Amino acid sequence: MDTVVDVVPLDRHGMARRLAADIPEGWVVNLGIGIPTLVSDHVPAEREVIFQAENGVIGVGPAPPPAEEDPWLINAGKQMVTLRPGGSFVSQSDSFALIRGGHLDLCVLGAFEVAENGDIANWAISSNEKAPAVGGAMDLAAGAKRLWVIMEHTTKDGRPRLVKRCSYPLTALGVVSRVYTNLAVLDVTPEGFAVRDMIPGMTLEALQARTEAKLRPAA
Amino acid sequence: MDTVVDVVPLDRHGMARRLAADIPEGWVVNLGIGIPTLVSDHVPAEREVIFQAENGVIGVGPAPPPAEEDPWLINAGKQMVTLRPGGSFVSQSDSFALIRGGHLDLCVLGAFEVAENGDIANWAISSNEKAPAVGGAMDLAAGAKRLWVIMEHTTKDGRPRLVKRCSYPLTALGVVSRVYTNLAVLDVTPEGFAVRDMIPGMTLEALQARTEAKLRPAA
Amino acid sequence: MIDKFVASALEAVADVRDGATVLIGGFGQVGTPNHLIEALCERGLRDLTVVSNNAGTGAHGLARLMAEGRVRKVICSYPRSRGSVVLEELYREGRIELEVVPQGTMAERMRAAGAGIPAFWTPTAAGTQLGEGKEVRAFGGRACVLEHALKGDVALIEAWEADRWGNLTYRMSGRNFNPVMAMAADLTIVQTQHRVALGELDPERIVTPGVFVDRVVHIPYGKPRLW
Amino acid sequence: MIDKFVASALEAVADVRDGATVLIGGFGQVGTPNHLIEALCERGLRDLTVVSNNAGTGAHGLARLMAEGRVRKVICSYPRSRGSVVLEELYREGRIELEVVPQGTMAERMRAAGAGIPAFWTPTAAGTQLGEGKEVRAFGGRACVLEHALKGDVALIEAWEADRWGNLTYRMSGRNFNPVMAMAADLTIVQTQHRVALGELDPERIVTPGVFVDRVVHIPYGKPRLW
Repeated sequence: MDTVVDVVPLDRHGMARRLAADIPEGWVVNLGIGIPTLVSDHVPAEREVIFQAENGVIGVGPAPPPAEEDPWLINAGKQMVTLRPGGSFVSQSDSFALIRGGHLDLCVLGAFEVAENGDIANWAISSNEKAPAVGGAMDLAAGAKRLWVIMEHTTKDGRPRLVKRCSYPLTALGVVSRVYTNLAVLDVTPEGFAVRDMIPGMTLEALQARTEAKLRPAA
Repeated sequence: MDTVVDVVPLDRHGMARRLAADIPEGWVVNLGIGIPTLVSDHVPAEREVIFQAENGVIGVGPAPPPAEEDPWLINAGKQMVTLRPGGSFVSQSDSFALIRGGHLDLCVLGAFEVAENGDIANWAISSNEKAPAVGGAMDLAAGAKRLWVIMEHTTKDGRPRLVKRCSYPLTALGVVSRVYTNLAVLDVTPEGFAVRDMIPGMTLEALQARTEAKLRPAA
Repeated sequence: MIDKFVASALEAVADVRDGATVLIGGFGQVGTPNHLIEALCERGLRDLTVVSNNAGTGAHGLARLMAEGRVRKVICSYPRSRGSVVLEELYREGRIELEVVPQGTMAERMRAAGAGIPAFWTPTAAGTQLGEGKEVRAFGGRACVLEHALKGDVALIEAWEADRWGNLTYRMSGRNFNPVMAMAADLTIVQTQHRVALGELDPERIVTPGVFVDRVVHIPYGKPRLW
Repeated sequence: MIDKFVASALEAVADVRDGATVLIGGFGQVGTPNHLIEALCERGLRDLTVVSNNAGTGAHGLARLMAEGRVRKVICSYPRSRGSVVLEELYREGRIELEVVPQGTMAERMRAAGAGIPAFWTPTAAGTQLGEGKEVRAFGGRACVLEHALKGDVALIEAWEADRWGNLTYRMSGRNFNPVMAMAADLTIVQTQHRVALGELDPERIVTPGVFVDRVVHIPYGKPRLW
């Protein structure tokens, strides 16, 4: 692998900020656990985006100050949250009707791998040691109008996560439309990954060296 | 057909009163249009029976006095009604989830014909002149825990309505458990119609003469 | 700032197209988006498919839409209401298609469309005329028919209260088909009796979250005229 | 007079049987019928199948029920919560069956049970491990799997308010699985934080009509303990 000098990969908040910049006002958005949850912190308060949590909270607001914490009001990650004016509560079945019925403009999930055909693997490692836990990942991935993945470009030991075919168990097939990594933003197109933009100093060649799937510049 | 002397068939209210006597407190009941609608008038106010209307009214009360009529509150027959304390409003989809999910203890419908195997025909005559209208009849007939039919024992020109096989288009198959007529109350059993009781002066022979299907006394 | 209010019923329906499938809320005359239907009449469209529990009474609303020749097909459960002469006449003359669907199946087919269920099995109508031609399968020994999601291009809805996010409440039996139709169309247009500020509606009392709503017109119509 | 209130949680669960399928509401620790679960533990039953989004934390509630060997099988979407050590251990030792179901499919399967739908098609899980062995069919070019209704013998529910007819409201995210489970079981048992007089609940604000409820116990438990 070649060395890219003077390139500073985005940290978790940097990735979340980059993705948040692309969410327009008015979208209904579900954020997965982990880095995706950080995205809402980077949407300016004056830009109205409606965040939805699987457990039936529509219009999730920021985390409350300690004095205003209410354990009756949690998100799908079981963290205490607030409700924006205009927010509402629905049951789990109505919440997933919303999710599965194509009413989310966007879902943002983390992933182990994304394949060039849009497959996503984010729910299980292949080992059978631990009880598998899927939560709402498969419903979200199959149901949202758009699925954007936010993840490190490679694993800690440098193995690519943008692959030709996923090696981990799949969450859903052919559903990812865009990937935000610590190095770049890539669209999933019928011809595979297309690089929309890269962090300063990164080159297509250096990015390709960190990617299993074939990359091409966006049209 | 033999003649039965001194027999006075029940009128519509008499039939409704007879059926109402068999509804225990606590049941959730849907009443069809026509004679079935009269049944609620004959349930004593102190016996709490929860009447449900397809258009999402749970806990339908009696018709309002003219001064208290509210056109926002109608039943499935589009008549103005009242709501009992404890009543609630749901959507048509939730209302039919209730109906189709087996949560009605009883549905009372009128019918053209009931067959000895429990088939009911109550929604269409065979002619193709008029636009057919089914409303909620098929959902109610298929979905309620119990379906009781209330109807005249014969047509105006004396043709039996309790038949071996229905000649009119079916509403649902094998679902009627009891029939209340102006002459008798009959259970639908695996062996066909069993007569529970008859109006004063009526005999099994005379009733049989007015019935196409074979009758037997209830066990 | 999200603001789904538009100035008029005409503006709200301005981009409905020829051939569209239009879901129309209401049961009887209660909860019916009468001003939106009249606005749709003004558009002079062709070949609409209308999904509505009833098929119009008198000469207004859906009856007018049909009388003016805008409707190719009606999907409903109960076309035969007091004063539903327009449909009866068009039907008798073979000038309109009619698909009669059991009321619960109709509601469930729209709920399925809204919830991402392409098809489901139900015992309702199995073995009857209305089940003819449908795929049949037994579950637990009981015959069921396969029913498909019924999705609208447009839904016309009447609400009691609405805020600028499109959160809705309904009034009494005015709720009926409105919530399920709101979630079953690509474009959901609401006429509301009352316009309220964002945050004014109790979050526990909102029946249709604004997520399902695209446009709202404030039309303080008043009491429904029952017949 | 209809009065669904019973005196105690123990009385409420007195006739739950060995081998029963028990739906347990709650998401995380919010809206969880903790007192009813403890009462169920006291019954000393065998071979229960439990349907619950999470699989218990710490040593109370569902974790206790499993630890005491009452549960043959768990159907859930997310068994791996903070402190869910009991299930992990039983699972590793092969002493409990685990059926992992996508959360939305789990909710929809119970809604189907409550709504009289024996089975439905969904794209969720098609082509994945969790779709293996299921019937597959394409709708509109998209692969779907056939999912079956998931019905409970018993549902344990937590509500915020209840009246003697069993009408229920919920509090904020305490709503979660409770309304759908309430309609999906033959016997629905509720623990409620508040007991109110009949007619006190706004008919527009009732979330679960009493029609779906069999028994109610008044347990003013207070705030959920998150972990």
